[in-house]
Amino acid sequence: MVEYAWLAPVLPLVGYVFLLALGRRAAEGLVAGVSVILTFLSFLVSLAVFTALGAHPDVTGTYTMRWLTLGAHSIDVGFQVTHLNALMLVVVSAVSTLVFLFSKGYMHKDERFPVFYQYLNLFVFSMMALVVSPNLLQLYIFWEMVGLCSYLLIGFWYFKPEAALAAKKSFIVTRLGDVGLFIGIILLFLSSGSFDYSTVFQAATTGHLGLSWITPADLTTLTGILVFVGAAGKSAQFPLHVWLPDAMEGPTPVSALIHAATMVAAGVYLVARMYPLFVASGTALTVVAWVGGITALLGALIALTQRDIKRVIAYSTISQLGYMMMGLGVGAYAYGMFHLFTHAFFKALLFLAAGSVIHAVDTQDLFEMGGLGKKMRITQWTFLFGALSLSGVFPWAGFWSKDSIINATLQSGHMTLFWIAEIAAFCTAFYIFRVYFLTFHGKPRDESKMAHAHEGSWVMTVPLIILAVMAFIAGLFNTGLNNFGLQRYLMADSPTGLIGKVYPDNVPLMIISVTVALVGIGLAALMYWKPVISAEKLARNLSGLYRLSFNKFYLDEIYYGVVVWTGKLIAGIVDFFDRYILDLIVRMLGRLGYMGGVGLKYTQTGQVQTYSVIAFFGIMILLAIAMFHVGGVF
Amino acid sequence: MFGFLKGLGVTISQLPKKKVTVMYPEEKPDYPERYRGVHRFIPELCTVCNQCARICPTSCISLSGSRDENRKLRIETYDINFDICILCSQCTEVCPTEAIVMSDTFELASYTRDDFYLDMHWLHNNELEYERRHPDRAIPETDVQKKAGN
Amino acid sequence: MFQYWNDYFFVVLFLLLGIFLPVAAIWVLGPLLRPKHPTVAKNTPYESGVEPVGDAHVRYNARYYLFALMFVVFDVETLFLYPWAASFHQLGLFALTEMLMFILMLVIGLAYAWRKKVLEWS
Amino acid sequence: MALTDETDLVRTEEMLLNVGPQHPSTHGVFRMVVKISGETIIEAEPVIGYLHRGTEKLAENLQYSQCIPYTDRLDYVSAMLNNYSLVHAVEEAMGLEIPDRAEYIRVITMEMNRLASHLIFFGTYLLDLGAMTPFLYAFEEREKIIDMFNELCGARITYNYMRVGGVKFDTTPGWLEQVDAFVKRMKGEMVKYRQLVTGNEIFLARVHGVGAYTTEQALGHGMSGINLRCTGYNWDLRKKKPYSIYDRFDWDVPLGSAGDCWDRYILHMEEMEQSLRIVEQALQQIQPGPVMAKVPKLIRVPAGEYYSGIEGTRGELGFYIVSDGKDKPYRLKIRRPSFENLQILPIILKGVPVADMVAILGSIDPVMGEVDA
Amino acid sequence: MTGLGGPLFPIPTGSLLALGALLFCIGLFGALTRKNLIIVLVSIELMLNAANINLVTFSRLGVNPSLSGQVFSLFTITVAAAEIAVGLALLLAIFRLRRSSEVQDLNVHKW
Amino acid sequence: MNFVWNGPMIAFYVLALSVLGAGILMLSVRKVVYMALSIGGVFIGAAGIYILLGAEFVAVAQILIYVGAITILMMFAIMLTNHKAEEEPFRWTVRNATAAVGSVLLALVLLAVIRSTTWPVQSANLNLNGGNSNPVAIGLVMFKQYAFPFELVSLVLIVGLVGAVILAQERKEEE
Amino acid sequence: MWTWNNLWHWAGHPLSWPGFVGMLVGAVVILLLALLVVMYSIYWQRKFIGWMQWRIGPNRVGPWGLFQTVADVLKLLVKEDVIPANVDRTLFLLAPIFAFVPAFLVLSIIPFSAHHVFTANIGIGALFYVAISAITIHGVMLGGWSSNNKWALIGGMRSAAQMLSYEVPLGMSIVGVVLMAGTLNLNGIIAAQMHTVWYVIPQILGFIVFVIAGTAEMNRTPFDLPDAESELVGGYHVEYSGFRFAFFMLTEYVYLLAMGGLMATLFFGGWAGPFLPGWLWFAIKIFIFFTFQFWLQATLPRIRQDQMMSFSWKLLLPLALANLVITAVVKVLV
Repeated sequence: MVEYAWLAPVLPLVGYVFLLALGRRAAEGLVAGVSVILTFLSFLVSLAVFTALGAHPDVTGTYTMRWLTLGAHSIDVGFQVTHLNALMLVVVSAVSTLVFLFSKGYMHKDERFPVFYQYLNLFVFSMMALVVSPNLLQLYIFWEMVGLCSYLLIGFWYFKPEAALAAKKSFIVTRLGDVGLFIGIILLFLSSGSFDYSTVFQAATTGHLGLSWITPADLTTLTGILVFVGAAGKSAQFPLHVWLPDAMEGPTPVSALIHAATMVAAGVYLVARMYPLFVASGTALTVVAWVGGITALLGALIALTQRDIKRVIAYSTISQLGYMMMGLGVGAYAYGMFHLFTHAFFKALLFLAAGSVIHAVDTQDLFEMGGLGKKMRITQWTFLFGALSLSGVFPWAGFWSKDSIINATLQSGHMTLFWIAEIAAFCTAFYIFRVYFLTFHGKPRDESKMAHAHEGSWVMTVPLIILAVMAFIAGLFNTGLNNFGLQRYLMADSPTGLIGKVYPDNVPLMIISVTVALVGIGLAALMYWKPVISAEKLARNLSGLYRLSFNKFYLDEIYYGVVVWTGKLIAGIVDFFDRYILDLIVRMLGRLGYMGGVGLKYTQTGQVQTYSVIAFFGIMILLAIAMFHVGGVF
Repeated sequence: MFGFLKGLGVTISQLPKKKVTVMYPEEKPDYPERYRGVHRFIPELCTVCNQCARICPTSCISLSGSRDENRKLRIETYDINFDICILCSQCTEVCPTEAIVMSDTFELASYTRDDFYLDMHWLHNNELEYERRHPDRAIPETDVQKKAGN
Repeated sequence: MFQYWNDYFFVVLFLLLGIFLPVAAIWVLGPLLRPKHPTVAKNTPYESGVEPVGDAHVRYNARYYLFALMFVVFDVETLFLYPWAASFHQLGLFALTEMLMFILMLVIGLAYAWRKKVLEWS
Repeated sequence: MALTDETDLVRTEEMLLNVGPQHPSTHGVFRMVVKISGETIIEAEPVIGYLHRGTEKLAENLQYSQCIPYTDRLDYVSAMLNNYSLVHAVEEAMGLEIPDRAEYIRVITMEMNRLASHLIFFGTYLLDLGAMTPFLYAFEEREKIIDMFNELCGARITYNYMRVGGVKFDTTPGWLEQVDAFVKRMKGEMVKYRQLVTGNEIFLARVHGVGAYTTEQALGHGMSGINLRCTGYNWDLRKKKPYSIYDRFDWDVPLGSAGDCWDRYILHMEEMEQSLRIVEQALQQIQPGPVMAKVPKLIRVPAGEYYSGIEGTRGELGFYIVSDGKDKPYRLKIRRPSFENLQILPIILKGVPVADMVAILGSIDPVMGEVDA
Repeated sequence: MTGLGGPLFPIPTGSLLALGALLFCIGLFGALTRKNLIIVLVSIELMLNAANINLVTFSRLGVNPSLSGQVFSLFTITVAAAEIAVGLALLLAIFRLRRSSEVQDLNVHKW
Repeated sequence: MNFVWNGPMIAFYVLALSVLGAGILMLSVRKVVYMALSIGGVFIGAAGIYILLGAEFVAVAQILIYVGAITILMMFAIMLTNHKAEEEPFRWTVRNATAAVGSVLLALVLLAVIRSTTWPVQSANLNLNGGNSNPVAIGLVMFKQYAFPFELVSLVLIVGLVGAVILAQERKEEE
Repeated sequence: MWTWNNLWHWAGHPLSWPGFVGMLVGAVVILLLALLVVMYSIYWQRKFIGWMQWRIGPNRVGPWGLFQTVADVLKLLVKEDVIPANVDRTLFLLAPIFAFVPAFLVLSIIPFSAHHVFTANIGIGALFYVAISAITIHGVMLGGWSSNNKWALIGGMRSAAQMLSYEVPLGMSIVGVVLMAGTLNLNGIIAAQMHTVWYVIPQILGFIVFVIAGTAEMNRTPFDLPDAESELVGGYHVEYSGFRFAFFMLTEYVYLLAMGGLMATLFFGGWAGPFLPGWLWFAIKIFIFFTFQFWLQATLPRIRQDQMMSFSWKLLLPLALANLVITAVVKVLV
């Protein structure tokens, strides 16, 4: 089965080509139907690969063919199946299938409906191809392609200026990270002579990663950090997280698929994929852990005060990605991926539920909603499941995965990070239930918008229900129930312990975590459900903190000040150089060329046959030379 | 959906049906008494009243007669131009003595138009032929005598 | 190889005979038997009983070109289907997926042509 | 080749095509000059007159009774109706009272003739569309009708049967029984036709939605008969302006809706059944009696202008008599339905494929003898 | 003779290759000198055919006889089909624009 | 090279002559329609050569695609463009002369090369198809060894189809 | 080295003179047989259709009109051969030959009997038929085009478009059979059917496509638009007379024979059958095919050009593909 893994990415590609052929006026049902079916097939393939690997852990493999030979080195293309890849394939295809189905309802009657699905298909293809890439170069290609898809989809409603801006912003910010990644990849290629993961890891772990100007240890650290910069860009880690909240201008299914479940997880996946490199350089791993921790806390703090429902969830995503990074950083490889796995489901669920809400009430402002629970029973319940899972309440999925990470921070001895994680966990529970209560409980604050709110069609509710079920049970894949199946599965990639450790369960910690979450929920309930504590008063009392959080720690402004101003300065200098020095040279060259051209134009009869006669005659002359010089023919 | 199968059934079910082909030159169609074929003419009965020539819509009949010793008009020539005759039978309708009547001869094809000028003899022969073919439809000799006589 | 050549030699015999029959009938036997009295009226092309108007050698329907185009593409497809079909039982599942991809591409082509109204008449 | 010829486009060149007068599907000597681009007709121009005999002019020198054989040759597949139309006009002008039996015989023969004509339509239309068997079946039934007419009035096509004041002959003994037997047989045949043709998918695809026009267009072109009723306009002179004894029978006027070839085809078929109904009832009601009214030997129509139209096989068949009181009409104008019906051809032929041309022309069902008169 | 197991293949390799070479040159000459674009395309087909003859020859009579040559020639035929389809479509488009199917009129690139 | 007169050899020479003859005929007739027809002779002759070489599937493919499809396509193209087109008589312009000299030179060089090379000989009983019939053997090779190029074929075809459709379709604005 | 005997030496493996004579006799026998079958299929067509139309069909020449077609052929032979003015003379003269030769050539591979006595046993029989029969399109198209007649032009173009449109589903429906049998050799296909069941049962979808496409390929009712008599008054052969016309007719009926043989081979087990000798079985199967074609001809009206083209591309081609995929999938599963 494993050798058919290539089908998983190719099926969406087929869908893309097919939709492209169908064009922009194709029927919605056909477009969505084809996409959903193909993605579902892709999901089945992924699942088959996943189970096949589970049954025979040693059948992982790389299937490549020679693409280019560059001197001594060669570049291959193909695909690779490892346990990590298989897990990612399942996550991506499962979430995509559901989002595809959901989008049928959400994008209904959109003018560019088929285009939307084209982009989505292209994205899913790129994402899956990224996952199964056997080497860094191929990964980078698809890395950029998912970035492109993200850009296209954020700017899908390009006629909204915010959307266009957000698309641009996301593109540029992630580009910053990609530059780092690219430099990292090139350094790795230069030093190890190959793009292949195995070769690179081999070199890194044995200390043979060398270049003339840097020691192998330093190079390992440097490349590790550079790769992590790329991962941070894509996974919206501090300080490159600023694009993700703005990306919420895109359609909600896009937010769910790309900016919650899959693409942003690519950064995490990259770190996990390159884990041996990070392990080889302890420093890089620490950087990962700390950046992850800071991001987790920062995201949670900002999310506390946001008014836009999607933005809250977006910051929550940032925060959770921080958790994953932190988990990886403290050496808990399997737990980080486990959290990625559960997070994909409950975050997609939250986004889709939010999308369902937005679809129904046509606003994103939390303070215009309220009381929706009565009208949208399914959405309410599914959102509640997602929220409980996110908060880490026993026994929802989020609990198991988040607790594993917190447990790992504690047991690996990162005490500061442990506290950061716990504070972030408290904030998480608070803000998500703030959203929940503000949206579904209480009195409607804007009657006109609430009046016609109703549940979407089955294409919207069915994905919600499935995801809710997954948000509940996904955590059980890595519990004592199945003897920690997922972590065993993932660790099978490298039995030598090259990819981190696992830690035993810590029941007291679990209780603490759940308590923290429940306190957060309780606080949210007291403030927004049964208003015992006034939120306004609290905000006024802590106005400094509130403003800091509400304005996202002024990071956008800082960015503007630093990055943009510097950029303009450099641009000015370059402009001068270009205009007055380079241009001079270029114009002179141009003049020369022009003179030559005027002279030569008379040879241009415009007739192909004349050209070919000349070319042919030239070849004949070459042939004659070859014969008389090289000889041997006669 | 499969209506044409029904049609196929119809055609195949006609196979054993009795064939309607008439083997023409050997087997002549049986034409009724009223059939309006080429005229036949009984000179004895003609009173040269010219009514037939006058009523003919296409003016294809021309005849001439002379008075015999009994001062009775006798037909001398009687020609019908079958180039233009439309076999409408108006002439037979007006004929007071039924000297001109229609036969069931219908084979008139010829290579030349001259053959279409049929004279009294031809027409009379046609009458004789007709009587030979249809003895039952023959005008009794007595009638002819009687009519010719008055 | 020899039996093979002999079989094709047989085919060639058919070819020769196939050419021989019309040539003999039209160019050898025919002139001996048939009259030849051409007249201007007899040699006028048929045009429902009136004098022909205009030239019959006109540039005809561009539609037909598109059908010929489709034909070429699908003929090539059919060509590749034959060795596949013949060797299928020795190839198994992999060949099936390969051929499905192949057919899928061409079905996409067909769908494209369908949508572009190539398959419509007017 | 140089870049001179501006008209030399790669687009399909337009081609002038003569369809007819010697063409199997033009139902006689009809000619259409069509301009086609590929297989699509851009312009169609009917050319008529190949069968013109000047009937109207000839009639000015003929007594009324002499006109009757000429009417046989107008719509030569339904001569009975032509006969009747003329004698009816004269009778109306003269105010004659017609014996009952004569009227019944007229109705029976007319409806039988209508049946025969529609059978021809059925057969030839299918022949136009490429099926040859229905043609032979239809002609076999028509042959039976014609044989009966032959026995009745002595001719197979040109009956010359009606007379001013009645009919030429009374029925032969047993003739009415023959008709009765035929009607019974014909009902079974209709089922066969339905199975053979009406359900055939290829046939349906050929006629559905082809050559459609609206009621307004039809009225604007003076169309009548089935060609008008196929658009859903209820206009049948037998009902609207009852003549003869049509008000004594119980029958319906079948109507179409889309005005396409299918409607025209199915109306022909349904009208055949209605004709059978009328004949059936007439056979029950007919009583012995005289078949000629008392009419003067030389028929003279009082001076004046008279018009009488009847529902012919193809539409309103009208004779317009201008009389100056003599035994010959001063002017005889014939309203020939086929001629009027044909006028819409250039409009509905525009933009249809060549193959539909014969389908449309066949469904309009013109008879060139009538068009050219 | 018998070292290869049975009699030798009766047609000499050189003759087959010479046929291919001559056909190629005929096609080349046609492609370079003919005026009508269709004929130029046809000449190119001729050259492809010459190549095919060589492919099949080597598939049977090469150093390592194998079916690869035949498979390649099938691919060549496919490519030729695609080429002629697009080429002739181009021709139609050009004809539409410039009312000519002759090569010397296709001189948009002239100075 | 010793010449042995035998059936395949005769067949080969007949076919080769007809191929070259048809090729030269193509270059010498003036009407474009005839040219397109005479190239049919080349195609059929080449198919005969393939049959002689035991490549019957390729031969039939040649007939199916070249004679059955491509020539018809060309006919349609001719009839859609200037179907009365005739070539001008050959003129010795500089370009034509260069082309002629070049072609002849190339032919001479190639013939010389062919003549001077020692070609391997193969048994007449060589079992190229490995016990299968020719199409089966080709199928096995194509779908095992050349699976990827085979998929590319479909891509080439679809690209050709789409491109040709776009190019050849009459556009509405021209009407 | 040259001797006469060498001529038939296939590199040391002699094709003996008796063997050659046998081949020649076989080919000639098939030629005569084809002509005979064509004549009597026309006779049977007229009789059979006549019976269905309450007529008795040909009955004058010979007993039961048995020599009617012979008389017709003789008439065509002595009829003046009119070559209209302004035709493209070369093509006009060549077109009937272009049409006829492939028609006869495809007979060379039809296995009329269990042992290839009269026909060649080549490894690619099924594809050979498809490939060779495509050449006929040239004859028909060029005949129509060169006639300098508008009806002929329309008919020729229609015919070409029709034949090439239906060639694709025809070829694909055969692939289904090849898939089942695993060989392209027609005798091999028959042999494969002897082990299992006639392929008409498992390949019923392919069979339907084959019959429809085959009918269209032969320009027979209801796909007889190219020579649609009531529209195009004969189509591509409107200007042909005498024996040139006869060869177009002959082509049509030889194809009828060949297609019948192919159908019997592919779907009805060819010459295989109990009790009777093989050639008789084959003849019976072909006869049934003929009769079926004539039956269709007597019943159906003609389809319209645009409908016919879309029918092939939009219905038959997907059907044939579906048949193929189903067959392949079933074959993998079973």
